[in-house]
Amino acid sequence: MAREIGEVILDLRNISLRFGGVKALTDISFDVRDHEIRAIIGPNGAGKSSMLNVINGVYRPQEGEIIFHGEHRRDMDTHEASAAGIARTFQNIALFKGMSVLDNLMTGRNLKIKTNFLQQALWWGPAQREEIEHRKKVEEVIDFLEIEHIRKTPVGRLPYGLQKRVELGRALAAEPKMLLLDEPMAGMNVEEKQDMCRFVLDVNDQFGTTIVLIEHDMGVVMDISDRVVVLDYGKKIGDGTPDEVKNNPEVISAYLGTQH
Amino acid sequence: MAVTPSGESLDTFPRLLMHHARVRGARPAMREKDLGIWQTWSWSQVAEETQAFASGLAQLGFLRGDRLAIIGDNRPHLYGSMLSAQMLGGIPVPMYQDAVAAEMLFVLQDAGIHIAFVEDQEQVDKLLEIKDQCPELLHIVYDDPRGLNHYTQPFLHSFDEIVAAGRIRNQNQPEFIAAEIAQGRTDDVSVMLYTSGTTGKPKGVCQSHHAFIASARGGAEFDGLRDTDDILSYLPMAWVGDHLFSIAQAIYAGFTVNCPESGDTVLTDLREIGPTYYFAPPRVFENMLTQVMIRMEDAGAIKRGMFHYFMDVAKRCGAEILDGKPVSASDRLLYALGNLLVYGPLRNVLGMTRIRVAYTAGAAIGPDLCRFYRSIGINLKQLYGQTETCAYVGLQPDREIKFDSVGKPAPGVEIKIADNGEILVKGPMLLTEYYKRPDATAESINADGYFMTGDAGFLDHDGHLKIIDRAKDVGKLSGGAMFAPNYIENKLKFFQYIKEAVCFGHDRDMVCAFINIDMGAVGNWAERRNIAYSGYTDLACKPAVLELIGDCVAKVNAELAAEELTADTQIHRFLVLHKELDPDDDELTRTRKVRRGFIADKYAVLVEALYTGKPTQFIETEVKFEDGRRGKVAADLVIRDVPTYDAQGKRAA
Amino acid sequence: MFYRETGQFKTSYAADQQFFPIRQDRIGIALLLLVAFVGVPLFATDYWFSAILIPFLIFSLAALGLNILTGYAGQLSLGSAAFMAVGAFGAYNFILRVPGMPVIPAFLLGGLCAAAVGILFGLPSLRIKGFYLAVATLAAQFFVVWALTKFGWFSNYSSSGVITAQDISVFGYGVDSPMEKYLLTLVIVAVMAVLAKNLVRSNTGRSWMAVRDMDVAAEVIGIPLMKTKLLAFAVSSFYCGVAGAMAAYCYLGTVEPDYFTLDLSFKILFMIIIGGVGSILGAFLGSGFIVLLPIFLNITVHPLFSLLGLDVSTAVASNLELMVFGGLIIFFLAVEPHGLARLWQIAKEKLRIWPFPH
Amino acid sequence: MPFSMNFFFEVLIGGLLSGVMYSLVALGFVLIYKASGVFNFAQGAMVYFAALTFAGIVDAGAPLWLAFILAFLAMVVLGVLTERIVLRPLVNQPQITLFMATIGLAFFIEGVAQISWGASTRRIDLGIQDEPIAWLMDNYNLNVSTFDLVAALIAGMLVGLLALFFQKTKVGRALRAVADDHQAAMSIGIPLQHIWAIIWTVAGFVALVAGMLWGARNGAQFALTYVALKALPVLILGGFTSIPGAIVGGLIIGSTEKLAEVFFGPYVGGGIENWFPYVLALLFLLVRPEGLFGEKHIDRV
Repeated sequence: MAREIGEVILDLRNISLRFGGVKALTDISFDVRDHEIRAIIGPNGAGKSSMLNVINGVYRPQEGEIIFHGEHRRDMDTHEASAAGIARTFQNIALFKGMSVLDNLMTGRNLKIKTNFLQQALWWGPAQREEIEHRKKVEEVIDFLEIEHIRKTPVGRLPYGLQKRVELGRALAAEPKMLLLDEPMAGMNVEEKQDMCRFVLDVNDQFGTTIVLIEHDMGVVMDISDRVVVLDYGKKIGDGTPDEVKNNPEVISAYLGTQH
Repeated sequence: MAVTPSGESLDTFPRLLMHHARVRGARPAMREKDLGIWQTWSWSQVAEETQAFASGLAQLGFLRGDRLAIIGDNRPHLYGSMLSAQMLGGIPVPMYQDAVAAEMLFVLQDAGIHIAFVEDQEQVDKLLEIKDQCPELLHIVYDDPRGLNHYTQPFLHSFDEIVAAGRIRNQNQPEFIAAEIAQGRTDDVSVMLYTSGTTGKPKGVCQSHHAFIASARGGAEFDGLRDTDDILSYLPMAWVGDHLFSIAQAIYAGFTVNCPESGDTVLTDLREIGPTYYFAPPRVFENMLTQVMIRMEDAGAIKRGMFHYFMDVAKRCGAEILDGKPVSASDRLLYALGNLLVYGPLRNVLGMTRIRVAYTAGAAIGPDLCRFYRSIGINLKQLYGQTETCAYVGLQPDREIKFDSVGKPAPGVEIKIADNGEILVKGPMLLTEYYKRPDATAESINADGYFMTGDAGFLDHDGHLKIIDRAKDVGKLSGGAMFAPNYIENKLKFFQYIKEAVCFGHDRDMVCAFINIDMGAVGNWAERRNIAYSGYTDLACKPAVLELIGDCVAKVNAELAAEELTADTQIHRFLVLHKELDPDDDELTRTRKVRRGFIADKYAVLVEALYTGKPTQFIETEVKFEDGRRGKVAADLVIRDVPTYDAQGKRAA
Repeated sequence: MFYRETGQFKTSYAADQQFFPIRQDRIGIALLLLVAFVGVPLFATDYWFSAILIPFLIFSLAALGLNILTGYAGQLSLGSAAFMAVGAFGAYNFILRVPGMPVIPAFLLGGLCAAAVGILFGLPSLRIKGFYLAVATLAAQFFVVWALTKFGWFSNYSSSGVITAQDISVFGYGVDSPMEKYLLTLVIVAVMAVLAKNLVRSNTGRSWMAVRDMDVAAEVIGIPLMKTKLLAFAVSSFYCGVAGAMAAYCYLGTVEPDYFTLDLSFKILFMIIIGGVGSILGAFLGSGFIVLLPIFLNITVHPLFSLLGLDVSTAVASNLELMVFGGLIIFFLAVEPHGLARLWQIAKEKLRIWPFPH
Repeated sequence: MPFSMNFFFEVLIGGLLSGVMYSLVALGFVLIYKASGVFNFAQGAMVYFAALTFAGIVDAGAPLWLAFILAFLAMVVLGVLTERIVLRPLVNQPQITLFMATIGLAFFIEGVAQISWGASTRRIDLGIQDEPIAWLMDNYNLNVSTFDLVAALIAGMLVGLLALFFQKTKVGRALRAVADDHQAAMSIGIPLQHIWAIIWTVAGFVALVAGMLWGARNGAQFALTYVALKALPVLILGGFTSIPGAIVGGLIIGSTEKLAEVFFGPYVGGGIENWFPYVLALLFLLVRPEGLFGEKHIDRV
């Protein structure tokens, strides 16, 4: 049973983003289809992270239009994005350092919590039932990512590779429809990378999650992604299947650093 | 034989199970650490689920007398499936889960497996790899569906699917399973366990319900096992010991079987569950002691001093107190204090607080090791048996512990020593036959109905059985002295720094040895001395390490010298091997016994060097890595001479 | 050493998530409660109740409130005393002006008034962080005390601005003696500590900590920053408010707005720094420490100085106290930023793996 | 009260002049904040300590110049000790932790000051008349004190001196480098610890001047520590890292609080200058969190 890539669910049109006078993104258009793995690549400072930040509303572009599930909008809002099932990880791990792995993952489910703080203060009753129900879901994520042994460890004490995995776990705990991964394999050794690749593919495969990822390791990108968009200095210079992108002269020159 | 009020005798495992479901249906039968908590199955749940799975299996075409292959880690569903197979009059065939596909092939073919129940994707993949060579294998059922949802083979089924089908069938035919159970006879084969076989192809040992129930009853009554007991099941299900403890005794006595979360978490899970009944091979106890000593090395001076002081107290009187022997009041007081400060907490961190009975078997355990555990209040005992005897021949009775014996003959077991020293046994626990191997069956049971264990030993004047070695391994030095390599190897392995040892000497003029250092203990030792090393091979070649091991060997020599029988078999020369002996390289059996003959052939050049007096020898060996890749390990090994002693303990050479 | 956890396994999430998952802790806390509810009333003197136990409990509650805001939600506040003042004057006016107002609801209403003020001054937290926020809470500190002083209505036009707590009774029983006041305080503090613990172990607490640890990430996973921060301000101020009301009714008897100075706010801040930021236990440890320290200094410094032939004036003693407080704060921040609670936690970890060192 | 332009100006000028004093205290904050990222809550305690020390030495019979030098030496010792005992163990801690540490430091210094010199108010006489300037009084009917004007001039000179120090001296340039980038500063070969010690000493000097002036005006008393609290809104207005910001902020706070007190206070019972600056700062924060002269900070994720 092969994975079926569906319709376009996210369409970014002519996005431009500036910080003061600095142009981070210039007139970028690209789309994401349901269930696909979409990679964003490009040299450092190409605007890849900014792109993700535009998708989930951390940054608001000055120009352009975002069409999400057929709905036209000027920009996204972080809260709307998370409510619409967009979860993400960050380039520099953004875990909650003072909390355990379990609690970090539980925060991923905050949008699904129905009890209010008064019920939670009383605990026994609805809040406890809800807590247990979400704990079960989170335990499944823990099982999926094979991090049982660190369940109750404060994340600050974990090595880098495991922190990355926990951060993915926090995103997965939200049962996202779309997952934005900002360099999920950066700084990992070969074995950790293999594990992470397997998890990304499994997430995509088992839960049908659409994945947009930024990655530097070309081998990984070419192996796992369905389509690749290439950015350079905030501009889009290539878009297509891994093979198409690999043979795109502009992409080659950007990567080899030759003059335009 | 126990009989239910309705007059039904409890002479098969399915009948025992149904009995527990009736009598203690709500009590926990099995637990498994999964998703962060100990998921629990009560006896009635287990009965219901195993019946459903049995019906599902029947639906797949599983017939009376069929063999069900079971491959995976210790999981409740896998244990349950044994009972499901037995309900239908079938025979579960648990297999070693860490075997590679090619190794599984033989058993699958030999046992004529139609249906295999496996744990997960990893095992499914292995079976798919060899399925073409097993035309009889018709169905594969898996427990954990993870990663398998794209497998489209029609012969693959999930556990849930089979159970669901079975439930429907049980609703439609409520009497089906009961009728099947009623058809079972106590002499039916209840399980087939393949002996790992130190030589030749594995043989399927057929054991009847009667044999295992008799063994279980004997053991349970001997140690007073109750339904409130807990056991942690983490040893391979294909091993007879696990079958005796986790299936036969558990189903007989009705206690709870606890399955760890994974192989990596056994120690954590041990601490959590705190079993009351525990089994581990000697190497586990050895590793645990090594860890204790290593961890205490890092403690502050005061705490370390306190620890050693009270360990000395324990050494002096701990085992005696456990055995109820007379001990002076002051020692009792000190021991009580030590119990508060050291032994109690130590048992706690080891997860052994609740242990009433702990057993070890599979290899000889060093007397000091045994004494250590007993002295801190853990009732560690030895037992002796083989796959062919349901792991049930000799048991150490409480309060009658001799560290160098494997106990007295178990209830119902008759022991005789043959003229050549071989131990012969007779009793209800004997195997029915070797599967499809009448020749081997005939060879192993003599005309009087005794099973020939292949071990050499003797009964002492108190009736305790003492094992010397494998009967065929007991050799002679060319000078005529008896040479029991295992005996010497075990002495060597008692040192925390030595993980494995292989001794040579049969038909030669002296004893020489290969040593494997213990990476954890020696590594730690090296680090504390600022000796840098890059890996096992590097560490093994360090002169300081050789010095360290040399001291250990010399101490063994001193011990050997003290006994008349062994004084001539002191170790003259040894070397530290450049790689760890590994079951994957066929150097050890799956139960981690050394294959001495194989090793002697493989490293003939090293043996040669030992006996020709060469100071060093170059060696290169191919190894298999965990991921299946192959590589080479090479080193220039230094061979060292060791001082030997005369009977007075004076240095002889 | 005394933690023997072997065999304490959990077969349900409810058991895994309970207050004290370790049996020895449950026994310990049960003993502690037994001592607090039965042992202490049997043996303590009035001096112990009025000078040590009641203020200890009340400051614990205030510290708990501040710890919710600062320790859990990461919002620094220098205005705890102001919220206590609102609670005290709020409860006073409810009892004064609503005929038949029972005392516990009055405390709670006082707390709610404080919560409302807390939300108001917490509003800037949506745009500013760290010590910028300290300014907002300083504003609350000065404004509230000023308003309570300047507007006579709050103190029922008492000429000196001092209010005298009315006699109180709970379910018809008069609460007059120090022991009765102690028991009332103990019940309220115990219940509120339980509620606080429940909050911090559920989604509310996790959201607070998420905002504290990394607000951008918290926002991205859907935690509403505004609601979360304001809730922290509200709950925190509520706790401080109830503590203030109890300070007026169970501890001081008569209060004026100037009791709730910036110094009191600092004192509460010190409690959580010394006791442990982000820990319920820390609030109690810190409060105990700060309540007992002056007493300890008093009984140690005087003999020490008279031994040296020096006479210690009260002024010197109080300055010594200032220095010790200041020094301890720096010491704890440098050496153990998580305070006594962390020291206890470390000790407990050690005991759990005894005799092993790690 | 009838609104009189003249009175308004009088209040304004009075406010501006006391604003200069706020600026002076705020300056100490800015120096330390720029160099070490520490928000030094103890600045007020330092002012108090400096004033009390100066007054104490003068009272003991020393001439003003000697008292000034001795008090300055005391501030140097205080600065160096602070660097050693407080800052160094706390290096790399979050700002908020450092902030709380300086609260502890403030308590400690206050305790030391009062144990050393007693808690009673000491008068400081710098020999400057606190009388209205006759010329302004005569020609414009404005009541402006000579003392305030002189104090303002001294404060202005101090700011000028600091500017020179930062621009022209090697140490000053190093200090600016530290403010911009700790790594860069270390690479030019100046130990960070030395720089911190110097900065704390400079801040101590500023505190001494402020303490002398405030003390001469109102006496060296505990209330001086609260002056430091006023510096907080000043900094919020001016921006935490800007010396001109501290000046302008001080002037704004000084003048508006006086104006508010005089023209608005009576309607609500007076005493509003206690909280008015904070509320003003708070409102300002909501509009422009980075302050008038501060740098806008963008969170990068």
